[in-house]
Amino acid sequence: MAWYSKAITEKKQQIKSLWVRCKKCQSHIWQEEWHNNLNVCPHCNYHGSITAYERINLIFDEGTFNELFASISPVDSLGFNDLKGSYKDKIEANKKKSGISEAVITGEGKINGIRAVAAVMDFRFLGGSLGSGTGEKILQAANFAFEQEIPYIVFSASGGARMQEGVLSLMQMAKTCAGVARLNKKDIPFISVLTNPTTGGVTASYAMMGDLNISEPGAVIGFAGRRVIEQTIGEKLPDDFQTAEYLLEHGFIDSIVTRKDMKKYLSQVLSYYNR
Amino acid sequence: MAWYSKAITEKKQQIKSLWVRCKKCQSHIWQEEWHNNLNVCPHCNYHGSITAYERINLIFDEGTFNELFASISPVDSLGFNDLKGSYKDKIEANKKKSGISEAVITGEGKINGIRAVAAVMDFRFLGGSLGSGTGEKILQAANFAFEQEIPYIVFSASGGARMQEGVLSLMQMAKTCAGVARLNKKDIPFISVLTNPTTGGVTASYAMMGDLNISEPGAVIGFAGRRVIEQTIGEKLPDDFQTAEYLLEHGFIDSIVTRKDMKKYLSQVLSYYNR
Amino acid sequence: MAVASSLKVLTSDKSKHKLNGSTKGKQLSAWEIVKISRHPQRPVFQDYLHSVFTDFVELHGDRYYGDDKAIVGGFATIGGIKVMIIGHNKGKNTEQHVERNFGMAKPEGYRKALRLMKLAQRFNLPVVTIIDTPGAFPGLEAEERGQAESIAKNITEMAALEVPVISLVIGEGGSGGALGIGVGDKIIMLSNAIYSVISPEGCASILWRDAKFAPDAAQALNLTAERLLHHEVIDEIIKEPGEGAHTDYEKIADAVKKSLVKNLKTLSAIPVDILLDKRFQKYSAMGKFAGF
Amino acid sequence: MAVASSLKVLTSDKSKHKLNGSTKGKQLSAWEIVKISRHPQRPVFQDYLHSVFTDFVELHGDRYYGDDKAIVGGFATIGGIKVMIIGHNKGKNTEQHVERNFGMAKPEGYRKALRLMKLAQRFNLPVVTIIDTPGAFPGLEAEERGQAESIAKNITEMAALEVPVISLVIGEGGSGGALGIGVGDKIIMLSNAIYSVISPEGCASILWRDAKFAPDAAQALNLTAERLLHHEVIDEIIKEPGEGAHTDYEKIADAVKKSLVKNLKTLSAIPVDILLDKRFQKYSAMGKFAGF
Ligand SMILES: [Zn+2]
Ligand SMILES: [Zn+2]
Repeated sequence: MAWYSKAITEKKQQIKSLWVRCKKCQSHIWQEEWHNNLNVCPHCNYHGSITAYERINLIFDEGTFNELFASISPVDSLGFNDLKGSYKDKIEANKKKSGISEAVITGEGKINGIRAVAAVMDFRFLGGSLGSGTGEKILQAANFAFEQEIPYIVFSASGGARMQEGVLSLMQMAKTCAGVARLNKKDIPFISVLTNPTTGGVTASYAMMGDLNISEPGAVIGFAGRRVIEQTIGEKLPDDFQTAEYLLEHGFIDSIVTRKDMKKYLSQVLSYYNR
Repeated sequence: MAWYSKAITEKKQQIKSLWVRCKKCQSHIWQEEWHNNLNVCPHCNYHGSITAYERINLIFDEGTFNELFASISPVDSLGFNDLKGSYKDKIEANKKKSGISEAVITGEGKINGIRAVAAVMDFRFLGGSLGSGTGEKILQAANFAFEQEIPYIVFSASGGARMQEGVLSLMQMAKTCAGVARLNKKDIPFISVLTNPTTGGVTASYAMMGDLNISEPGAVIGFAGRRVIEQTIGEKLPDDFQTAEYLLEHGFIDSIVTRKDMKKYLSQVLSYYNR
Repeated sequence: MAVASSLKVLTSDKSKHKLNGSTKGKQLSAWEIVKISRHPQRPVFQDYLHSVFTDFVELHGDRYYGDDKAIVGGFATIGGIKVMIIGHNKGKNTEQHVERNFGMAKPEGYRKALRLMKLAQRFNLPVVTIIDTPGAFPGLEAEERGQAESIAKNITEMAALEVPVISLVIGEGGSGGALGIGVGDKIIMLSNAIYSVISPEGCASILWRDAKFAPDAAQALNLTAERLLHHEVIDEIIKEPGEGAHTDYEKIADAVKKSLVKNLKTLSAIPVDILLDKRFQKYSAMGKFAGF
Repeated sequence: MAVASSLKVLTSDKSKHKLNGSTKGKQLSAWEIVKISRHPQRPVFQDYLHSVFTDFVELHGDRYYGDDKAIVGGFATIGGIKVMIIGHNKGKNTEQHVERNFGMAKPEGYRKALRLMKLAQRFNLPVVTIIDTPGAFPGLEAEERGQAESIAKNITEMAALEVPVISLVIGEGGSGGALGIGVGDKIIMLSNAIYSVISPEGCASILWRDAKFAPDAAQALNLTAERLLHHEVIDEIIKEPGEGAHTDYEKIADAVKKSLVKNLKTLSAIPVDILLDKRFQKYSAMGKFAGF
């Protein structure tokens, strides 16, 4: 009985792991189909999360992406401890879980033959939060684009600033934007791709500063959290509040592009850079 | 009897001419008091119209104003005729009536010791409308400020573009703004003072482009006419719509300054120009 | 009232707009040209977008308030030349007219246009603007959000934009609402387009005290391409086929494309400092006056 | 929730805010300092405007949408030096708190601030920003009109502003809402001011699952002037008199004036290209990480 029960549990888990449940329409999708469809729901077009390396593979021409600044990783400079333990331990756990050492991967490569520098955020690492190492990599990549005079693309996926680094985290907003300001001055294109979710300090810094702000469908993009706003104004917010579609309507997004069209779209708009 | 009647009529007219009726609060004010109060109602602060030369006397230090480009005057280049006759005749009548030859007086002088170039519109001349000659004088004055590298102030009072010059009038918006664009590039201050009324094509060109937009209290400032808007939206507009106070609230005016304080205010803000 | 009148014409898809007989070989009156410029079958911006341009990538939003559908813009290619294209879009049927507010832009439309022009400058792309509007939208909210300021700023910034700018009037060039995207190095008009400081109806209402004198006002205002070329306000006229652009979409597309490509090549060859100086001289010379 | 909590403190004018006994000569806890920074009698921007500056000319409006009273700015003079002064203004009583939205700015506030900074650049005036806000206003309309965009743009443009910028935190430095006017060549804090990525209450609610752990969060966040100087986030601390700035308005005004004048003189002596390079290096060096 014990053995039998265990086998059933295992079988159940095995089956479960073969299916993915869409967070939007709740459909069950075969994992293979989900994956082949780039983690996008074939029924409702919900764009699920993907890892930074998966995104790099989707965007850059095969074998052209050279990772840069990979050795940068967070340190617990404030000795931050909360209810669930130390930031130091969290860093190690997140490194282990995700196999990467910061919430962003940076590098350069070619998109349909066009050279570009990219910073690709990964939500698995501390919720894509903007820490000192994250900011450093995003700035270093901007500086690389500045020196090489080639376009810079940041793919955001972030819950905002990294609380565990206090104001050091807040200052990453200024640090990354200082990099964007230099690109602006040199007329080097900066393209921001906002994916689900992009919120808080990331939205209020580089993610909103693209010459073009592009978004995946349905992505949540906002500054203040939905709950905070509802508490402040004392009413329920509309369902589409802070979605990419809502931001397009309100003038902050140039275009909403599906994941499968993103590579073509980026190379198309970059082809218009004429310097 | 006839003689007696005539004498009464004359007496009435004489009395009438000694009093001014405020357009806002309808009070009767002694003409001398009205004039001494700079054509401002002592009861309700309504700022009545003043001529360009009166304004120049109020703003510039005595004996410092040198008029420039005074010989420019309108021509009827389209041969424009309407119900009331030809534009050509209107020009002559307006010259005679006002004693000036265009809807703006231009020149340079000192404001509490600070050198500045000014263009001062005069509503008496064809409703302060922006014709080719008006635009030419405003541009020439801008060019003078550009060459001399001294601040430029335009006092607007205008019903908008001068219909009788067709698109030539419309193009004065581009012509004057081209002058403002050059001042911008050279970081030379451009101050716009909007007085009652400033509407249509004048508002939609240089009058809104001040580094500082200053207004007299209660001035009507707008693009489309009140009646046109009411017809379009099918409702009555609020009373304070298109007033200086309304525009301040909506972010388009830096400060509302009374006529008697204007000279001091202008010299004060110009003293902050530090190049 | 000016706008209201012209809207009535624009929206009455079913009205005939029959001109008095054939216009071929005949000198058209200003008022007849006004009617052709507003003809419900006349090609609009979105038609040229498909017939003259390829590879259009629409870009949205002003980054302040909204995305005004009365003005459309984005990257596009014409005859192998990459440009930023921005234009009023009236739409082609009642539903589209309403969605696009009959091509009457609000401040967010002008601010989107300016944002795209600045983007063109960064990307070093020439700008082509397509003008077709009864005028800027005369509404309460548009005034509140700075209709005048947004037009003024565009005019000022266009005077200093560091890339070539071509402005093409394809239908109605309605006053400040047209000029707000109209400060080009070259201003081109289709032969039956109009460009006016005020609509003929508006002018008639004010100066003739009755909108029914619009034909007289149209004549007096010198709003036709031919008159404006004479007065050196515009640089070139593109001759429309047959009885107007609406009678031959292909021919007018060919003519527009030829003209734009030619002018883009000419302007792109000019160093930017000389281009800006010429633009300043061009607008400095606008208008006629006595003295000096 | 973060903002709501801090508001409660701010609005309860009558509450005592008594610190546990005298603070003189004692090391205050982070939470005690948070409470002083929000003390209802603590001098606010408008106090310094009168005690430290002269000849203030307030300038209004963002030229897009409105005039946000949560941020006040204009020309002013300090020790004979002419500057552009811009700051959050919480107001001094309940009526003013409401009028000025407790110093929580909306996009039009940040856009007004940026317009005035650009004006300062044109006039060649140094900019002084005074920071005192629980944070940017978390409201529906603020989000709609681009709260994030307005802050992002200010941060980006301030990094490249071609005049000296000094930022002084006089009370609460609340996250992005503070940084939106806070990218200075020098960042100065009063000794009982705070500067934080999130309010202690907000942080406690998220990481401790209960706002009552705010004192722990305050400690962990390193939000005091002393800790921030240690982490090289800020450049200078102005020592407050007695039990805090609210206990001696004159003394704190003197100290603020002395510091601002000294720093303005130092920064104004630096050529602008070197100033901008130093500013870039300053923010490039912010934060600590491993590797590279
Ligand atoms: Zn789904
Ligand atoms: Zn009165």
